[in-house]
Amino acid sequence: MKANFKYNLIWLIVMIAGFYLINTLILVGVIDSFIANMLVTIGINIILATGLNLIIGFAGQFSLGHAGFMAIGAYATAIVTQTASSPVGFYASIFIGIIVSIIAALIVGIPTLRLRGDYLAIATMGASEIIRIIINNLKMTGGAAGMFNIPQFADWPTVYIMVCLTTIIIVNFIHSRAGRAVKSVREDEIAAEAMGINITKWKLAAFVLGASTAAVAGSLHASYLQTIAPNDFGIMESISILIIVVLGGVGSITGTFVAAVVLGVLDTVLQNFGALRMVIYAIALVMIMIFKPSGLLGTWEFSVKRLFSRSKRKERVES
Amino acid sequence: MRTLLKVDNVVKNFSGLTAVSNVSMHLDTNELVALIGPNGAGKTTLFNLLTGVIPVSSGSIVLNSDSGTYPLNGKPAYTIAKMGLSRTFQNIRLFKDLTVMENVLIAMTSKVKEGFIPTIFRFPSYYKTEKQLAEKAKQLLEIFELENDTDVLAKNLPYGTQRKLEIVRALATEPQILFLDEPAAGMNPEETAELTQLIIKVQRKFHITILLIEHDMSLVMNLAQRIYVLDHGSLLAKGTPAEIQSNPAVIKAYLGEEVD
Amino acid sequence: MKKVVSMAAIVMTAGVFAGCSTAKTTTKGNQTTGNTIKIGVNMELSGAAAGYGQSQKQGIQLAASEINKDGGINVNGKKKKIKLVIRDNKTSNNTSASVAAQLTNNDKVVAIVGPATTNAGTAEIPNITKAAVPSVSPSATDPAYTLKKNGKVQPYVFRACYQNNFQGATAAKFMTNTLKAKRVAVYADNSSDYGTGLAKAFKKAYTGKVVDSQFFTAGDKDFNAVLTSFKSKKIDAIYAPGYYTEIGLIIKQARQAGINVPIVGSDGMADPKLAQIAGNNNASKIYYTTPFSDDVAKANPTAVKFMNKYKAKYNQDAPTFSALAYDSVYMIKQAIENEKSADSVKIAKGLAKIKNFDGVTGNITMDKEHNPEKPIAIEELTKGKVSESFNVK
Amino acid sequence: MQTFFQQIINGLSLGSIYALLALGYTMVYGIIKLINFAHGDIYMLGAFWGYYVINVWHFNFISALLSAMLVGAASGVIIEYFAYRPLRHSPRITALITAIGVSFLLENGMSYLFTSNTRDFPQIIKQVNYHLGGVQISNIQILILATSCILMILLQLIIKKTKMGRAMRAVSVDADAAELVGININWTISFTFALGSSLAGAAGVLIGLYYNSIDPLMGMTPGIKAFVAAVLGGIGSVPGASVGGFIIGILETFVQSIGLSAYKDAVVYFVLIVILLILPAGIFGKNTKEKV
Repeated sequence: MKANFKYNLIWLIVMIAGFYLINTLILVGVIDSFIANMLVTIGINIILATGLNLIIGFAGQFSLGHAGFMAIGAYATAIVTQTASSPVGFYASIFIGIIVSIIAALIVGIPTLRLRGDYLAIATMGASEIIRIIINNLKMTGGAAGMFNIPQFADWPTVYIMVCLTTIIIVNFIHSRAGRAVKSVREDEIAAEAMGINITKWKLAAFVLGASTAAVAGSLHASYLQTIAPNDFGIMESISILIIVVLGGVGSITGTFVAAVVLGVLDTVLQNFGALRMVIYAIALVMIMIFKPSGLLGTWEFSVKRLFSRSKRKERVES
Repeated sequence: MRTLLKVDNVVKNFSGLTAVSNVSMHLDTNELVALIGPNGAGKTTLFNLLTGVIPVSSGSIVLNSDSGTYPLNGKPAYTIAKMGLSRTFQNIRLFKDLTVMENVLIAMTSKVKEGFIPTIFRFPSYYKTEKQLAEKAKQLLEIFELENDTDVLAKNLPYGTQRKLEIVRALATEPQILFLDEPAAGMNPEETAELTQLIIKVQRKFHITILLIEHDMSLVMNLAQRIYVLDHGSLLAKGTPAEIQSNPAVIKAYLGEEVD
Repeated sequence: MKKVVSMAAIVMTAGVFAGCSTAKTTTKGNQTTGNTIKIGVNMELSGAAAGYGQSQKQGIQLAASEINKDGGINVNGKKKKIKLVIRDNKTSNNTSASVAAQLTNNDKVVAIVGPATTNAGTAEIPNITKAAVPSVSPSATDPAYTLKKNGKVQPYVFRACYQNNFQGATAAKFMTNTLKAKRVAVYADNSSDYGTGLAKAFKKAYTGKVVDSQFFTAGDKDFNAVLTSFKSKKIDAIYAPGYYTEIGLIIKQARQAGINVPIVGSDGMADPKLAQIAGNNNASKIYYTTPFSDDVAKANPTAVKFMNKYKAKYNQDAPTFSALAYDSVYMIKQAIENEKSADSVKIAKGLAKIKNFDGVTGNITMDKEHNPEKPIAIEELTKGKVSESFNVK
Repeated sequence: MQTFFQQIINGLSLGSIYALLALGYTMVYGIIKLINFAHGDIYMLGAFWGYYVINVWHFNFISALLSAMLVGAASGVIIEYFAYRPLRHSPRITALITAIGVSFLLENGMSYLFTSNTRDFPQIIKQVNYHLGGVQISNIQILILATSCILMILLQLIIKKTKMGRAMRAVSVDADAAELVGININWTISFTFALGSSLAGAAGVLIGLYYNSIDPLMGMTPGIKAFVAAVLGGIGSVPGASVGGFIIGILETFVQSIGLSAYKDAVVYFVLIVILLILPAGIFGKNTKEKV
């Protein structure tokens, strides 16, 4: 008990120190609004990618529909804060986004999670496109023009806290009875069932949890950027989240953090290369995959506990 | 002694092919029963039917546990597992990329209730249940002398140890009936002898019923109180080891050809 | 125990950002120092809208090199050259916001040209407003683009193109008055605000009967199914707002399917490539609203000059997108010269006051909502060539 | 009624285009279980190759088509050699990301070199429309339909009757075992890529000719649609890819003809999901049950 308290305290201190570090850097002017913009993008991508990593890396279900759930969160926030333009309205909208995305994840997940591998990927991609097309044709969502002039309630501190919160939730989920059940489904469905694991239930649990964090990311995206359009949530967005997961290492939350930061910085640096930016990005992507086929970190996780003791039980992950 | 599991006229057809036809059998409490038969006789299929991996085509399977009588046919595998029927697999199916400890803990998943919120926010109750689970798992592993390998990945264990771990994992679900599918496959005579002792020990310690499929006749004859013989999907004979050994039909169909 | 800890974490962090938190610096905009005026370009150079972004970039570069050849922009008696900072926003809203931040904070530009699409444009607004740097979009057409939520004008947001309502209404009037079309089918691009916005504006203003209203998506190549269903509906004309890439194919497939009614579109069609894609033989009875008609051009020496120079430099006819982007740069120049200052806040003021500006796309006066008021014309294509221009009042 | 038959023709000709592209996906997937995201971009390369050789070297239709097939085959083999072969024993998801990277590279590289402008494809075959009882079909539509069918039959023959086809089937079932019986795996996989990619090259020229408009991003949308078609038909199966292509083509046409054009992709995806739920491995796919 005492040891657990120590580790949790260390993580808390790390998180708060990180917050003050960024705040100080902003105050002294090292981080300008351009870099702050980059940090927020990285933060939102971390929320998206950890959720997807839970689904792909830990539950072993190849989902390509993450952008659809992000869209639900984003539109929930845009629509709600249009009338309730206050911080309370904003947090309520996050909550509404989570609820709607959970419902959507159940509707999509219950039938499709029976499918395997690439068939599941295509089915979830299709489901996410259906969500996008519906949004594109609704009046309430502004159609193809999307919504703009969304009031800004999500600044970098909000995003920072949300990154910490969603990571705590996902990592604690993974390192618990639930996480073990989910991993057993990934390893061997038949053996898991024979051990009393309801595989449909646990697949859904991971899928729904991943979807709801995606909705949170969507809410932050909408409120920070103040403008959204259906085209932000297409197949390419799902793919770019997938790229972060695979690049960091499928099944490593630490890797997801590293990959989100690496790609975020790379993308920002490439802004200086004009029309060549996407060409260089593509080459970098192929090169990293060829030389690091299991991702930057494989399945390795950073663990404070391991730093302190030789016991290899994994604890929570870097935030 | 009472009947724990009653199997009546179970049939399984695979697109026109009858893999198991009209098999009836029963397992009593605290009994150790063997299921033998030549390759392709339908032994593993029968196991799969009993544990719900595949559904029966017709027939009934009924569990008479302390708390009541439950029909098992048509139930999904995880429900049957929760009711107390656990198994090992012929072609070892451990969670290969997880540790020994995790393998055992997973089998205990359905035995604890832990809410989402206490888990996510690490309430003290979470640490308490986790600790209890870990202690229980450790006790089980000790019986099989695996307590020092808790952090080893299952795939890195030697073959014989993997078979042992599968039995530990099955026991962790707290079964009333344990199905062992060729537990001694690929083991040398010493390992087989050791395993025989272990199985006896387990049955005594946990007071459970065991049904095992085995080709190793020395193990079967030493262990089993009763034997069912399966051939071409139907029951050929049943009885005590002595009766089976002297049954002419069995000798003709099976022992005569297969004995080393 | 952890509950206590995490609660403490939330309370503490919440306290932090309720208290001092981030220092919000209120900038007074970017100043021009030295001998160059930095103008940023936030443009769709890759991704879905790259084709249009590319055309606009060419227009911007032509304008800048032309101005620099003449010695630069006259800032209160001193000539200063333009330095373009061109950045690609990948046709992504997220990246557009990031590019805007980089242009305003790091590159210290005093004005921005771009983006090409409304979505990327609105994504840019928070950052340029914070930095007080004006932006002129050559082709963001949504009516609300330049407006805040409360209907007031965005101080730093301008455009060089028509807004949708104006163009859609013009097309509707033309349909009724000139073409005498009583039954019309609408076939609009619904992958951006451009097509849907124009379709909406058209339907609102059109007095005849809209028989059918269908949509396509950018990147589609096969329109036969919808066109076949139009064929049996006795229509007098088709209104097809969208870009030349798809409308060209719609014209081709409509004519091949034997639909010979007039097809009316918008300035997204005003590109020489339209007739190439449709095939010259198919491109007859094609009409589109445009600021940049041959008629206007003949009476407008600026336009003639632009078209010749463009052809000389890029070896192709100038598309409308290039013309609008070219005008955007010159509007910024005009604003600087009028205000006698190249500071970003002053440029914004200057842009708002632009009056009778002699642009390639017509004589422009900025209205209160930062939309350019300029004449609109409708051009007719016959056999792929402009055969007539109509003035619509 | 005329409208109905005309819509069937529309659906068939659109479907034949998807089918043509889906064949390449399905072949590559069948042998190395890789979703070759770059397939749609090889189709784009084929179209650009056709554009240049016809405009600059004045190739006729047949030589443009054949040379585009060669270019497609060569680029397929090169991509496989540099980008996929090093990853043959890596997790499949890694190879998928590499394929996406290659696709980005081709799209953006071509945009960088040749600008992202839309170009008009030279019309070397004059389009002629035939009218049959009020239903209209053009010679190019017939050409594409016929080519898809011929190529499909040809592929089936290659796979079922030739020695190379036998090797391909062997590798797709069990690569290690195939190697043991003396099949050169590298060569077989290269051949599969060459075959699949040459189809994409041919499709580039045919579709360029049909629609008369090409650009560096032209492979993206049809690429995804064709892949969906391949999955629908049961990925790995040659007849499945064709049937999937035609189903999607006819479905899209049908949805648009009843006035739901705004939802046409949504309906396609919905039908896909429903079919997968009934037939989890697509229409012609084998649903392999795991042995316990």
